[in-house]
Amino acid sequence: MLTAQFLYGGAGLALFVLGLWSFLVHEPLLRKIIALNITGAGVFHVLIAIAYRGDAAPPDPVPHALVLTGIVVAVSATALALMLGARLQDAEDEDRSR
Amino acid sequence: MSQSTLLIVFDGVLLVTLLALAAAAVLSPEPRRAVMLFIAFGLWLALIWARLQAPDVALAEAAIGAGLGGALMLAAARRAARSAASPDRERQP
Amino acid sequence: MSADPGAARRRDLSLLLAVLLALLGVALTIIYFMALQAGAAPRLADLAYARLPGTGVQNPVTAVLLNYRAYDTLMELAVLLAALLGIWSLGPAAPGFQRSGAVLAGMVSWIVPLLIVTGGYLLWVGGYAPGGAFQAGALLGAAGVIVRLAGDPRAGLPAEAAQRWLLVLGVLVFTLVGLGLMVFGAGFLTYPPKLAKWLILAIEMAATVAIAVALAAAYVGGRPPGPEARPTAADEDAEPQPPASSPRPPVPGR
Amino acid sequence: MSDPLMTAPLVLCIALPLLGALLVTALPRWSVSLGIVSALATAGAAVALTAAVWQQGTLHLILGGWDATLAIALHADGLAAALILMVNLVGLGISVYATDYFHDRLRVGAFWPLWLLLWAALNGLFLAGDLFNLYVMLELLGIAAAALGALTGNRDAVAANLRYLLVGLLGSISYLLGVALLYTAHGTLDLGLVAQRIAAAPELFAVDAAAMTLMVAGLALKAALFPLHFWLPPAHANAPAPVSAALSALVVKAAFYLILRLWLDLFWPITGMAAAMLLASLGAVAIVWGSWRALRAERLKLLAAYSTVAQIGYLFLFLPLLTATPPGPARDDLLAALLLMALTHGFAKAGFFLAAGLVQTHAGHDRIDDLGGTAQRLPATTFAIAMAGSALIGLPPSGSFIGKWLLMQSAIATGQWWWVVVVTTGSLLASAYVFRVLSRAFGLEPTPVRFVTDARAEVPALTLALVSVAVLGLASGPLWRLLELGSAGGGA
Repeated sequence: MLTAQFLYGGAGLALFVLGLWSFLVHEPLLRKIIALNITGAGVFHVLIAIAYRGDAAPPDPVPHALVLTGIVVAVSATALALMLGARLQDAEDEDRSR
Repeated sequence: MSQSTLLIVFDGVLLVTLLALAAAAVLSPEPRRAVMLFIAFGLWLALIWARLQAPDVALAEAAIGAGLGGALMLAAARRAARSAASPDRERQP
Repeated sequence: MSADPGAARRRDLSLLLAVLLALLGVALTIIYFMALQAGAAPRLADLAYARLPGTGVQNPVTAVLLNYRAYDTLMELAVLLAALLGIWSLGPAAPGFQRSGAVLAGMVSWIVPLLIVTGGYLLWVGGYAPGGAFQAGALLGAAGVIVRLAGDPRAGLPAEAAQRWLLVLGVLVFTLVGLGLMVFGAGFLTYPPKLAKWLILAIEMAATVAIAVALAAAYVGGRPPGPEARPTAADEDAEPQPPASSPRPPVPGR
Repeated sequence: MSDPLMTAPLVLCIALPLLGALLVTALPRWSVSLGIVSALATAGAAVALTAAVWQQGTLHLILGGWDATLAIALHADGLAAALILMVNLVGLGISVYATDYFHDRLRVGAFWPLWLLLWAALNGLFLAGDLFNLYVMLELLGIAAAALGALTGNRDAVAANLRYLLVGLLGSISYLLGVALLYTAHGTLDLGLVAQRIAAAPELFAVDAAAMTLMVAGLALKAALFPLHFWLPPAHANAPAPVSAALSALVVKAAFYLILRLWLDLFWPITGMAAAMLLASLGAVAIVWGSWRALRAERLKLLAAYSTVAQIGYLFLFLPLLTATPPGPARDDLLAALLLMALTHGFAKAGFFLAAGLVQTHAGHDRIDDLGGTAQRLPATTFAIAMAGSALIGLPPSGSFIGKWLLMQSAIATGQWWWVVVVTTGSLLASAYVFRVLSRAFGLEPTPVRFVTDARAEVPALTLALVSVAVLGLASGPLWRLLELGSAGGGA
């Protein structure tokens, strides 16, 4: 059980670092948003990993609920960021055609 | 003993695939492709969470994270492609 | 052009960052291992199961979401609302897509009802099996997305005035239940065990509707398309709309 | 333990603005009147909360009636109560000002619900006693703030606030990873309980320190601590004036408050001089750099935004002093001074931004070099700018004068004399940038003298500025009592 927790949690941390790197080095908005989502997914993965208590014991429901909350928050932020990006693109297109 | 080793190999394959999908999504410069890979990543993540006995979260991730998040990103990728294709994209000198 | 010194420097920088972040990853993994061995397990798991009979639901995740930590869920619905209001503040939605072909339309006619039925099922079983308001709301929202893809710019949502009420329904019912319990002396969001099941179900139903509408409206991507979104008619932005005669009212381009 | 009547303000401070936000969303035609009613009700709840803390000491409420470790707690001590009072009074001022600022119906309809949600998030953040609940509040705050900042819809505002949103999200994710580590090691999310377990398990120092680094780094990004401040000036300078006031005076301060809360209440056993010195050094650079950029700014609102970078820097200077000062009257003075600086800046910066918005509305621009004649046209507004400016400099009798005085006293007493040099430099630069504005505003220009009175907008700006100078400076005594009642530092 500890092995599985460590293995899956470690993968979550790898996702966190990977997303962070991509967020810092890639300029386009869509890539930054994908990077942030992967960073967040890494943290969620850590939480799901520590909730796992082997196949015999029921998992800890508290981290599960936290991740559910986190998923909704992440998609809300993604939607707003994408729409701000679209508005920005419109403004830039207008500037260019002027 | 051998069964638990098998399980660890199984877990390892699941996780390596997950990381590969994430890396591919992050490294793809083409927006549409990146989003597709991100959706695949989200669905794979849901699969792993189901394996970790988190079916509630797996459902939510598949439907909200990968599904609706992916749909929103696809729409954005389409917009970006349209804007890049429009003729007045060229900058005036 | 390919030997651009700026590009080379950026590549060097991203490599350097990759090395530094890899080190961070290793450090975090070691720390995480130490945290795992701290002996905090079973953390809150046993307590969460021990208190489950008094929560009004049998699914432990639903119990955490709507009872132990209901306040988090309330504020999370507020986050979703804030994001959608932010999207609306950026202007009217872009026009929808062209009307779909027969294949997509045919698909819509069976996939949308299927999503709605599955959503309702997930909401109902959420009390004792995997599922609940979020999953159900997401499926209903997805139905809206498909309807919009099939050509309805409103994603099957009602006119703006009704949409606004549906959007706030989740947080509104949640807050009013919480405050009502406080007025009757139980304390904010403190359900009496006998009523817990029904109060949670009421909150979940309202939340499902609000989540579905918010997600579908977020996909529409702007203030609801319709006469009220036209800048010249800005003064009537809250007029209750009669049901739109045409499913695709003209939408001004920005 | 908790009398429901006494703890009701804890809930109402969050529930009332939330309900208000729902009503203005559903009934956009009534948004102004509903919004003002909600603002008054919320401010009333905040006053009641402060009064309750004043009478009873720390308030603590466990929601849901479950075990403390399983449920979420609301918590208000003297520090939180004082800040809540400031936030809500400033919020009320911003609300009154906003009734006169937005005229376009669509914009009015967009402003009010987001503003009330932001307000609910602020109050929720100050009152939260749970690590994960704080994450939700941070996200609500960040999303509402970015959406409000982009309200003008122009390109610069959208670009700056998109960046603000992304940076804020990154900060929250970093914070959340810290929370995940703490939950892994300590098995609960309640702030007070985690604090006890951190104090009881010194062998987990590495884990706690890593969690602290992740959380404080994420929050420093949101508090715009140098060099993580890059997003702030464009985002705050391009937002509509009432929003700029809220962002600069309140939102940034909420992130700082959280750092302080974690520092004093959660990680106190493991914080060391090295970490405190690092944060304070960044604060010191922020003071000098922010003030310098403010001096060079061409626009009034950009000046105010850079000034915020500097003023946040002052707050970080207190960390090593608090670390070096043993509990006792000297430490109480230091905490009160910190609070006084935070409160003064809240009132003064809000007043400054509101006044700057008036200048911009009436002159059509906010270029500092072309402000000539403002003093003749907008005497009350110019007076508000002068008052707020003197509080930013730290002239007597403003609250920040006392705050800076106590800060320097403590720096000398603890042998950290170099902070005195930083504070002096910062104050000199601040007087330079404030007097630069005033000298332009009072400059006689051949503009036709038109006397503008605009009470609904001018009164809030003037009142907030006056509070920062007169009320906080001359009547700061109650702060000490509030802090004694629910003293922060090293335990519940």
